[in-house]
Amino acid sequence: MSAPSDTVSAGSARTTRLVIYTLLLVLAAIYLLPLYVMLTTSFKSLAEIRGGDMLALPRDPSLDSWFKAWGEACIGVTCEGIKGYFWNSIKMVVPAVLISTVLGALNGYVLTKWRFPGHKLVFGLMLFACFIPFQAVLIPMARVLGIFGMANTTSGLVFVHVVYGLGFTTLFFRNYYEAFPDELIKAAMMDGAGFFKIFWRILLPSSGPIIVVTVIYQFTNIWNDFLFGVSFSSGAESPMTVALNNLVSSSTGVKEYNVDMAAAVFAALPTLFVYIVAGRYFVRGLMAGAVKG
Amino acid sequence: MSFLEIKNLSKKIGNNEVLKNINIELEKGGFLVLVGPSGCGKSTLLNAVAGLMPLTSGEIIVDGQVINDLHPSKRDIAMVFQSYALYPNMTVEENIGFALEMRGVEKAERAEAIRNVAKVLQIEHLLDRRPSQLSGGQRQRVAMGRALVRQPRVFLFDEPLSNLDAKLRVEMRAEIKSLHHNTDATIIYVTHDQIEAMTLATKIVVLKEGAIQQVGTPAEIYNRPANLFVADFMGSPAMNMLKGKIVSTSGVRQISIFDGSAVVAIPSSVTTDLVEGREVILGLRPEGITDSGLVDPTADAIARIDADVVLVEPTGSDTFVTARLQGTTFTARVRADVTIAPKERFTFVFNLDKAVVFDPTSGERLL
Amino acid sequence: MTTIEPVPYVTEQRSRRSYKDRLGTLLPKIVLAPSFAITLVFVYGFILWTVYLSFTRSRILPIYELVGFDAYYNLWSQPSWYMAIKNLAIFGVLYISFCIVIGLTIAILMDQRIRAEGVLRPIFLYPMALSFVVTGTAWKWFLNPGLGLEKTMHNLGWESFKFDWLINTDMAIYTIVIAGVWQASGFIMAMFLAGLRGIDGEIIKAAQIDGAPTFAIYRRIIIPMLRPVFLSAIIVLAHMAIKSYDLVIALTGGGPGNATELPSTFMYSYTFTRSQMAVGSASAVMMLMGITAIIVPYLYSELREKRS
Amino acid sequence: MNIRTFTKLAAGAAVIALTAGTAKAQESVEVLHWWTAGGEAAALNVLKDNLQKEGISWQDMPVAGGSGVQAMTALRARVTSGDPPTAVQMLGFDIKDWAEMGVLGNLNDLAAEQGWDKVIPAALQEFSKFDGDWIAAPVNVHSTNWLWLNKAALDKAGGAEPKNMDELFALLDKFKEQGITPLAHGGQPWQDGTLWESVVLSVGGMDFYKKAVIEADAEALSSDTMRQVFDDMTKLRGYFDPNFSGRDWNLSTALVIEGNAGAQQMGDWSKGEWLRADKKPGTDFVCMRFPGTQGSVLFNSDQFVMFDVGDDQREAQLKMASAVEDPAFQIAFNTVKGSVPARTDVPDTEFDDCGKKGMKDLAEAAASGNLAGSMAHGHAQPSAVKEAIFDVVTQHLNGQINTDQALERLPQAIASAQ
Repeated sequence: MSAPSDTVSAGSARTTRLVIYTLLLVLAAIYLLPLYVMLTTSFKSLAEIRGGDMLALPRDPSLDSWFKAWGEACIGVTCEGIKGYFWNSIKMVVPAVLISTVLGALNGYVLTKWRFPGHKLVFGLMLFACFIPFQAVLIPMARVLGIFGMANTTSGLVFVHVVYGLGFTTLFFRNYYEAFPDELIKAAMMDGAGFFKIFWRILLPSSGPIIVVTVIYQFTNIWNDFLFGVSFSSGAESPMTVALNNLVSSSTGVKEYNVDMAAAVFAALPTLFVYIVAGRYFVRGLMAGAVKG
Repeated sequence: MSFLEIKNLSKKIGNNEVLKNINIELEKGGFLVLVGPSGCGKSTLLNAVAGLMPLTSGEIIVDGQVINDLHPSKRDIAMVFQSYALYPNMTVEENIGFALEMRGVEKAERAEAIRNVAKVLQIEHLLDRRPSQLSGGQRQRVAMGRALVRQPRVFLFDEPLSNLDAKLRVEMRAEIKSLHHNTDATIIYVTHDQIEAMTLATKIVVLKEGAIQQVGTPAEIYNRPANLFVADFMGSPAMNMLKGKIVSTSGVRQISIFDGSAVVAIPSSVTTDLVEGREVILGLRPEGITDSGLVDPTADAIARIDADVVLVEPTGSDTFVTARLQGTTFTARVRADVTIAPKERFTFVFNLDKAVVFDPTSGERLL
Repeated sequence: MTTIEPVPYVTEQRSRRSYKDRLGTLLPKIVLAPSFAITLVFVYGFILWTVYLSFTRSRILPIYELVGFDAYYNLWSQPSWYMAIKNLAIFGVLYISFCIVIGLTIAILMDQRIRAEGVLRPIFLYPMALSFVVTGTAWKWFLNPGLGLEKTMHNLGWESFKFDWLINTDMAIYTIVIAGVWQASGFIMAMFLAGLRGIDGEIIKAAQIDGAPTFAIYRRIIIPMLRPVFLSAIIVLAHMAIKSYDLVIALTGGGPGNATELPSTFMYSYTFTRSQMAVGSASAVMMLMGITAIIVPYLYSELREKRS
Repeated sequence: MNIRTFTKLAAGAAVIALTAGTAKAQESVEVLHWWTAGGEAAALNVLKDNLQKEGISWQDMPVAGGSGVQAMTALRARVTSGDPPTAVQMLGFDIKDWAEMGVLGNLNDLAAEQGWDKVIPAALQEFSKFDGDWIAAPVNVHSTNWLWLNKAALDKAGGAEPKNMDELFALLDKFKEQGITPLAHGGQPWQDGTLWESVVLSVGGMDFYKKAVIEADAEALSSDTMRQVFDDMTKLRGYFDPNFSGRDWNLSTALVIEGNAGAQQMGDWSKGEWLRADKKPGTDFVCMRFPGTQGSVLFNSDQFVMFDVGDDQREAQLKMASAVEDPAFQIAFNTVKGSVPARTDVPDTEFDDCGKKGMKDLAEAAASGNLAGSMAHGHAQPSAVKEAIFDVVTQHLNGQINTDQALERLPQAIASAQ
């Protein structure tokens, strides 16, 4: 939609623009505040944090706390920073996102283009899975992981995230493919393409926007997860969020806010990166079907 | 025996019978047009032939082979869709070649076939483009190319021209016709546009609510519609339906119309004995009602009737006039240069050679 | 366009059909089956398991001996459970309405052909990218009267400024609302923005020609057209509100006192720290019933609508 | 995204998923704990180093937060999945709960060989043994009824250690006059509970504590003595700084260390923070029993509970248990941590004044029958009851309910949790 342009006089139009920009900038500043505090604090020295103003820029910016958070800070009895946990998270997030996205795409494909009696019920049941409070499944999940021999492993964690991500990925792809013309599927079928060929050659290449939305959504959710991480992983294999929580609590008598903040920024970097780089496609993807309307 | 045969075909969706006992035959090289209002089941029938929709009962036979249970891709049938259904992620070349690729045709052979088709359709310069970069008419050609390249036994067209503007539609219509002429392909074509049906078909099937109303050549359908529905549906402006009653004037039976304001001869298309007092409907196409300068000199039976002009619509070549008499309106087609204006009284000439008569209760044409 | 559902392979079973064809017919179901089976076991199986546990006397670990409704009696006799429900009501209503109002406002502002949209959009969206495990420290600090905003204002010379909601038992729940709205409103903004971009421009033009001022166009035409987005947004927010956990733990840990207890934190603490797993399960069942009451009618209407 | 790269990524991802998380050393112990604060982690490092000298690698499984709240969740998940850690830091009644589930190992042979029965106090054995079997290796004995004072602030206020609640209030008033926070407190339920039990002990004495807290006697719980306790709690609340809510204990300690606050009521682990800040007992800070509780000790004991692990890990587990009870380790650990050894046969020469006082108090209290388990640290009631008490105490301290309501609710809450 193109916004209605004001047809009033030029002067009043300029005032309107001014108000709009001012409002947006003020709101943006408020939204940025926590990130700003995290960033500036991470560049400050402890003395400056204690004495100074939370909102002030660092007087003498230093990267020390960043190095410390990455490679030296103590978590429990080991003092190797958070770098190992960073890779743990990557090892968990990448397969979990890929698997859940691929499965979601296939499910969405079946539920829209290869319908069978009861497909709505199946979809409804899968969708409801999005809404289950995860605290309720910890214990039985632990048991199941134990039976599968996946307890306390990264693959177990990947499995858990795939299981509870399926509802969302299926929803996204289902809504997107719902709007994909059936005639294309018919045409491909008459051209001799089979089930997987149609998916691979016709649907998937056109699924860019929804893949972006799904990947962003899954990536942020899994990267940020704490509950499953703390329950189904341990020690050196913990994901980033668990390590960050330990680090922040692993304070000596003096809370090293700057190191905590630097570590928090490290933990936030991948998701921030994903949102900033792909944010434009996110809205586009939402338009393309993740949101109706 | 016919090349394509549809026998006792029925289709139910839930409790709703969308196709009722359809029987159609088509010779090789024939051009069958399925026509009817939306929701009449014509697209369903096409999908059934294509194999995109399972049948409830009946058989579809192509060249002596029952194809009911074959997968769409194995029926050797190609289809052009209303939306063209071009694969958005593929180039024109890939779109046309996709079916061949799926059949495992060699790359070189494929390229050769694509080039030939592109030449026929004059889209050689578009081969590297993607569908989004094409105009509507170009897309249409690509969609046809995709069907042509397979050299199938039967082509199916699902309202292929409905998304084009008026001028392009006429052009493409002509092109499809010449394509049919040149390739001698067997075609089933769905449309709701009766002009397309008339111009293209060797055989027209008129459908209504899942049942066949009439099968025939375009001329048969137009001139001798089987019932009120067909008569009303085919032709534009629609056929005039005038309520009439059989009267006897000095021993000769005639039809009194316009509430008795006019009495005309019983058309020659009717051989049934019509008893006096019977109610009928007299059907006469607009071109059967003209000004006196346009009277067919060979006509056997004509009648001159004065009526009030309500509306005048010049089309350039002719002028359509709506007139009213005794509360009944009708449309006439007069010469473009006749001076005529609303609110005037004008003398219309009714050519009863072209008229047909229907039974008002059953709607069937009286023979 | 006709709305024929593609049923690609002939469904009637005939002996002529090859094994391969039959496999072809089953293939879509085979592809869907693992996901569906996983859902049945890991969602519905676990829900049943939780329901079962709520009728036992499970404490530190599950005990599978049924004792009836004891856990439910216990649950509904806990003052902090009522507190949790009351807090959820306050939090839910404020969280959903503020997110929608703020999200819609920003979306409308952003839709005025803003030059720096590419810069502003990620700014509003980024809170969604960060978990409260990450931002919790900053938030706690920011809200802490002795360290954060209050101190900053005092430093700036506004001595009478008071912002101690975090430690005020009556106001603490509102700090949870603030942080929650900060996190989710950007996402809601994106949903509305997508909705606004999807509205046919001709309708707006028509309204302008009719002489409607911009404000009236939004109020009378555009916002009513966003109805489906409102519905989606409410559903998304409602389920996030019910599931909110990290938020509370990071900011207040449920305190001060139990002033910010929510059903999710209540359930977690009874199941895991208080070794009253049966009571925890009972509260989980209550939560699930609440979610069902919201979601199922929505799902039903959503999936029904498409048929017509 | 290009399809080919997508396939490659997916395949790569699958490989990563399959190969990850299979590395596990042969001789190793996995230890779940929440000792992540500086002093605690330093103390634990002693054990880690000792074990490493014996060739046993230490897999650290720290789960920080709220005195083991998250840790217990992680533990449940691990035990349920059938893959428990080797040893878990645990307190009091939690040990009994887990022992009842039949998931713990057996240390009888080792205990018999090393004569644990003789050197570990009976009050600890109460928790280290279940049905007569040794299941846990106690690391230390903490006591919770301590008050920590900044020496400089105390001297400025006259230098006299308060002997009862009234003197404490007087001292806190003086701190207030000095412009510092009188009482550094962290508003978390367990800290509120720690403060409360000290006040109960101070106001009512050991017999009242045993009656009200350990026996949960309804009459005692709503008695006038208890009313006094809650009134005193309200008074103490007036001496907190505005930022106390949710603050970790060690940050409150830091306030006292830096002289921004005068005193903190906290267990003896608080000393670890003082020592790490290079402060000396007697010169920089004063450790004393909470006013009015001299002679009584509320204890809690960190124990490493040994889970029933496979035979391949069994040997390392026993070695760890043995290392925990090694007197040298007991000294090294407890001098850093601030607690006193779990063994009675360890000399106090290595300990500082506070440590010596702690050991002496403990021995005396044990002899006179004035030794009781700490409620706030799970040595007086199971966790359900403990949390129920916390609910009332913390809501009262935060002003959500008044004293009348607290007295009414306390017995109810305990009853419904039992």
